[in-house]
Amino acid sequence: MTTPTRIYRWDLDKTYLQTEFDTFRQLVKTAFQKAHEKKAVPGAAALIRELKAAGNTRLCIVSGSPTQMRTVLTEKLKLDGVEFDELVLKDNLRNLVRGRFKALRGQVGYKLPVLLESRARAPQDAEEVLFGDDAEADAFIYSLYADMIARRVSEPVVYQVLEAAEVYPDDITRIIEQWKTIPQADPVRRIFIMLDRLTPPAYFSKYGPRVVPIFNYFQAALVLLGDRHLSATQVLKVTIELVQTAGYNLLTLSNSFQDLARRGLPLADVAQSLTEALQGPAAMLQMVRPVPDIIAAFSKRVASLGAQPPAPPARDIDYLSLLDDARPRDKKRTRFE
Amino acid sequence: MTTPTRIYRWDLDKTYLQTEFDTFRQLVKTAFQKAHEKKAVPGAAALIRELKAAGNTRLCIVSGSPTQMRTVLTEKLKLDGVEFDELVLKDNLRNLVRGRFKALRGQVGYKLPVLLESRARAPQDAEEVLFGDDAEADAFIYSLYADMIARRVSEPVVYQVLEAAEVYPDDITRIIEQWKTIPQADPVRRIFIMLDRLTPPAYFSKYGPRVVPIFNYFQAALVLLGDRHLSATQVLKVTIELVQTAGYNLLTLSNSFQDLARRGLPLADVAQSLTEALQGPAAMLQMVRPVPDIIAAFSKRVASLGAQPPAPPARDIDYLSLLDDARPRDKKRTRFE
Amino acid sequence: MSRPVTIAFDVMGGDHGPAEVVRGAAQLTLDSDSIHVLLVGDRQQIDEALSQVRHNAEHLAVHHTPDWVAMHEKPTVALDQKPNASVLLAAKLVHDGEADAMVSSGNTGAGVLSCARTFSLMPGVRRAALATVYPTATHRGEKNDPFSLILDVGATVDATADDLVAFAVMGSAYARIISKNKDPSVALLSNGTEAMKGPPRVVEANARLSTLAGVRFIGNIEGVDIPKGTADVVVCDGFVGNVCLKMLEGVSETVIELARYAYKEKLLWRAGIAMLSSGIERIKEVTDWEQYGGAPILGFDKLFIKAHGRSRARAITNAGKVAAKAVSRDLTRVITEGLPKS
Amino acid sequence: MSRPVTIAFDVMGGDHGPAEVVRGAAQLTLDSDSIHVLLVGDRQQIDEALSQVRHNAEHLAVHHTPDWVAMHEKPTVALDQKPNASVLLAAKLVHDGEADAMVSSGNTGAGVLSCARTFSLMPGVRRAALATVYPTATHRGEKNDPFSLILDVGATVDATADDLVAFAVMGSAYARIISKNKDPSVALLSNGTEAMKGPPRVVEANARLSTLAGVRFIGNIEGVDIPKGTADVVVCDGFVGNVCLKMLEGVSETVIELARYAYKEKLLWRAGIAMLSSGIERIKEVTDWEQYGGAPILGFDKLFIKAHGRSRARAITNAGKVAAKAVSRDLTRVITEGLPKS
Repeated sequence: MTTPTRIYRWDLDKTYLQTEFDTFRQLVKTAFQKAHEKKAVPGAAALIRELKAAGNTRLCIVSGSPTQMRTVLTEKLKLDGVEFDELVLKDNLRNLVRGRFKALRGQVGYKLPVLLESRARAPQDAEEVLFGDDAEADAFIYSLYADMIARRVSEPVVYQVLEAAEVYPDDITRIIEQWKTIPQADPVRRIFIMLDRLTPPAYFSKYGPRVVPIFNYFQAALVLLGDRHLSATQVLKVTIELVQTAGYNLLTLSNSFQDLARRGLPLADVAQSLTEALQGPAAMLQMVRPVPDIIAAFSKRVASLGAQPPAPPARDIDYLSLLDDARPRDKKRTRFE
Repeated sequence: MTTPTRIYRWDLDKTYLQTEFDTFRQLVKTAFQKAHEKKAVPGAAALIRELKAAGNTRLCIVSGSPTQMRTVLTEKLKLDGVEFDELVLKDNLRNLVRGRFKALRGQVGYKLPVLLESRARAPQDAEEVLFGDDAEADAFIYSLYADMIARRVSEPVVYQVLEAAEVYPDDITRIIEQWKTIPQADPVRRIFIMLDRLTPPAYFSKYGPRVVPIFNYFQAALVLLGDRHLSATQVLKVTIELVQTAGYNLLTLSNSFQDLARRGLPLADVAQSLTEALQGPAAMLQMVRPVPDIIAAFSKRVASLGAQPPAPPARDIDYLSLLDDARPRDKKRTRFE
Repeated sequence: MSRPVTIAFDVMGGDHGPAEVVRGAAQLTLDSDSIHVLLVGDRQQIDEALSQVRHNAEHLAVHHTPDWVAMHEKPTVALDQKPNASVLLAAKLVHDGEADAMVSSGNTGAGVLSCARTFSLMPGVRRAALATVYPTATHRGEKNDPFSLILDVGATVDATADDLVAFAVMGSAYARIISKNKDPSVALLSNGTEAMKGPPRVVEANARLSTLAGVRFIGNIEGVDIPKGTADVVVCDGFVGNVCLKMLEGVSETVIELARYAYKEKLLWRAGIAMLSSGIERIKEVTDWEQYGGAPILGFDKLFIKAHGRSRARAITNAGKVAAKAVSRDLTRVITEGLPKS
Repeated sequence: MSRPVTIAFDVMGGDHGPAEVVRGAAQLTLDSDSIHVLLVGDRQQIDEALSQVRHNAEHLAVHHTPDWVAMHEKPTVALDQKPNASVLLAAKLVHDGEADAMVSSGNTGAGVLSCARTFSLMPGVRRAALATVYPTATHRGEKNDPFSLILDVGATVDATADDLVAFAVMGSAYARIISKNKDPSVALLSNGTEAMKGPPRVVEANARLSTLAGVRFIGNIEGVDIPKGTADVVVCDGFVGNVCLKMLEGVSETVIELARYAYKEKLLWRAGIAMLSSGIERIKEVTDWEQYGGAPILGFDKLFIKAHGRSRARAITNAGKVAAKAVSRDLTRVITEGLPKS
């Protein structure tokens, strides 16, 4: 194969799993859930399966869940037909008891070294696509990780960021040393942020167009089709799972499609590929009924936007000023704020 | 002459004179007024002149004003063409300084003995007509006086009344003794109460039909015509004074006429006499213009009342229970009470 | 002293009985030397009421009649059956010159019908209008008056453009005389401020008023302008005006009701309301217009002031004063001169 | 889960700009799983507003148009000149089935005209009516709702008896569906409660409604009954209704103005008002109806909810909910079935 290795890094809670642990009650319930009681975010399993289907890929999962949960989580992933290559869990129970990372230190100090260690083991030309959510500092950490490997961020800045995040000094030293062992590369293609808390997508624009907030994995699939990580047929398979298991329909799908278009993601080729896939002979696609409507609906949604403005340009990220944004919010926001 | 002597007893302030002494300022002004500055109540002088014109009459004036004012009051009465037979003033200045009688004692204790003394001097068959006002206890004292002479009120009741009025014990003794020297008779024909304070006439109904509250001396003249103390021509002379000096007109006169009719005073004969007087040849009567209107107006006012209810019957007066009513009110009532 | 004016009061038929009307009229005889009152109604009840109240009998006369029209009675039927009904008799007495104007707090329809059967319409006026004042947020005229005048509020349910123009002239004259407002602004009530807004009669009236001398016409106003007091005189047909007027009353009642409800609710509120009492009094004074004067019926050669059925003595007194003022300042002549010459 | 309903929002033309409408519509995507919103207006302004606010993009779509009708524009002229005006486009999208109902807080005339040019009148309905809710002193229905419905408030200035009957049927159906009031009372607004009171059209409508099945007709009411809430549905022509509605707004403003004035006046009052604040909040809640939902245009085969020009996000959200409820409960069918069969 000429394609380089592709690494898909996934967070578990709220990114892959529908987890609620904002209250102590939810937390306890989550801790004692059996594998078959855990629910994946709609489309996540299908998307991972399709991504893995290309071969020469690695699925690396990093979770803040404690190592004690390895068995049940492994079982859940197996039930969903998801084969992973790495599953890193957190080494102590304290985090579970505390419910979620209360401090930025907890996130940066835990996730960043895990990511760097994993990268150190990866082929140098491996591309990466990262999946996180808006509940924690995923956009920040993933972007920092990507820019550290690409050496777009300087050592003093990384140092300051880690210090400001109250990472312990010897941990800082270890992280910086680890980083230096990793050869310079620019492997991170996309960072998807699942909008579990419905944070407005525009909130993430400061991380540049590499970060794509998504309302569902259909949107991720569309972007990955454009990025040529998936074929149109694979996108349709993800879509079918969403339609069949989560009540998605023409309206929600075309709205999701338009949402990406409004955010400047170039979808013309994507729509074209989908059209072709749908017009193909594959009987399976007949499951998305009524077949001709889906393309008509997407076209209409795009047409109704008028002329498409240019996609947002890439930009340098000012991590120091974003530190505050990255701090975990204390509570789930209420509906009427 | 076969007619018995007629005695007209008048109060001065507010009954004959337009006196204001509710404030200290008014009081001082009244004390220093010259004779020509004092103003008589409209029609009072004309009424007295006409009453006196019958001959065999006595005009007895009893006033709470101090003896020091005899000169100016005498001069004023002379200016008005009023010839009096008695003018009793109060023996000390204290009453002036105090403004008006503050206590019932001041009124009953002063006026009642004066009236009894005067009556003692009068011919036994003399009829009386009394004139007072609603500012003080005139209706009470005049009625008590009348009923004492008529022996319609018993000695114990008189005693209790005087005691309740806080008359000094030796004064009480003197009053009772004086009373006993007066032969029993029933000479008081009418007690007119000038409504200086616009007390509702019905307020005086407890004193029986002998007491006639009046809004003006035209009303007194009408009643005295009915009582045969005045002729219709004399009533017209009083009326002319009211029209010429005080702005009375057809409306106010006919309203006054109707007011009496509403109170049950029998005016049919009075109206008939007036009609005849007006139709007579006396050119003087032409001054009441337009002549025919006055009778038409009076008739209309009476006609507009529908059937006339019977006149109120004479009644016994319960002096003890009326004592409170007779106490002088402290202030002139305000308009919007 | 102004020339004496006699006001006939229909003593019967108000919500609070004859005594309240008598009290109000009696007060009038104390307040003014130039106003006479003629009380039309049951003599016994009138005398009973007068026995309780100071009055000047020289300025007061009674015209007895035992008949009267109750609030619930149908005016045409009642007046046909009772030719001596107090309200009709009052109108006849005015017609006969026994009084110069009349006041009634009884059945409005019976009042208007009594006028219609007894008085003549002014030359140039085809339909009469019932006008009334109501308090607004704006103050106007010499007396810094918070009241606007609105007419018609019920006499002419289906007014034509001609009628609306006549109403404008009458309302303007009345405001000038009663509110001492030298140049009152006059507006047509419509569903939009543009001249072309509204049903044809309103559009036509707008066009005609725009060119009529003697009336300061400021165009159309909307419902929102009524409580604001945008215009001194608001002109509309009797159907719309009646609905508006009664709604204003209803809103006032509702606000007071809500305040009372709040009062009961909580101790803290009670303390607050006690502190606010003088302020609430002031608001109430402006809001609770039922106690102010009455509503003139305009368009006849004689004036009729319709006081509210719920009028207390003070309102009756004021209605009498307004009637007297209109008579002594020759309202009828002023209106006649202001009407468009055809 | 109810069947999904899409509501088209005319994002432009409200007093507070597109952002307020977008915020209200965005909230709707969070509040309900079965409501979709279609935002019609300037894409850039919509996206700018969406960037500030949580929303569920799966339930939201944008239809871009730079054209819109301002409040001051004359509807006919504006719609002729701007075939892509947001309000007209919203109506077209509803007509084309892209959405099930529409909401606009812009120029009312343009909204009604857009419906008239795009939708069809229901069979049996000759003229459309604009209805609106307003708070009353009475509570009604399952939700203990303090609101009454009044129609027409401006769509049909010269309604006939037939129109008034149709309005009664439409208002009754709407109250039944939106207020969960199983058997709403319906009244005709007139200048007296008697059946014979009012102009001929009202008298005739009264007679016809008295015998119409399916509508609980309680006869005529007067203006005073509007704030009292005597009837759940008040029927009148658009001229009278518009004047009444705007007057209610004006009264509300005036009361608040007076309260503010009182507040400034005196320290003691200020203390009192502070204590009363929770009570005043409650009164304001009932009085300040501008923030509640919107006014439906009834009579067309598609529903249009006209939100007040001054609507804030919450009012827009509520207008959307009302529209969705009317659609999902099949208001149009209920009305059609209730109309008198001719």
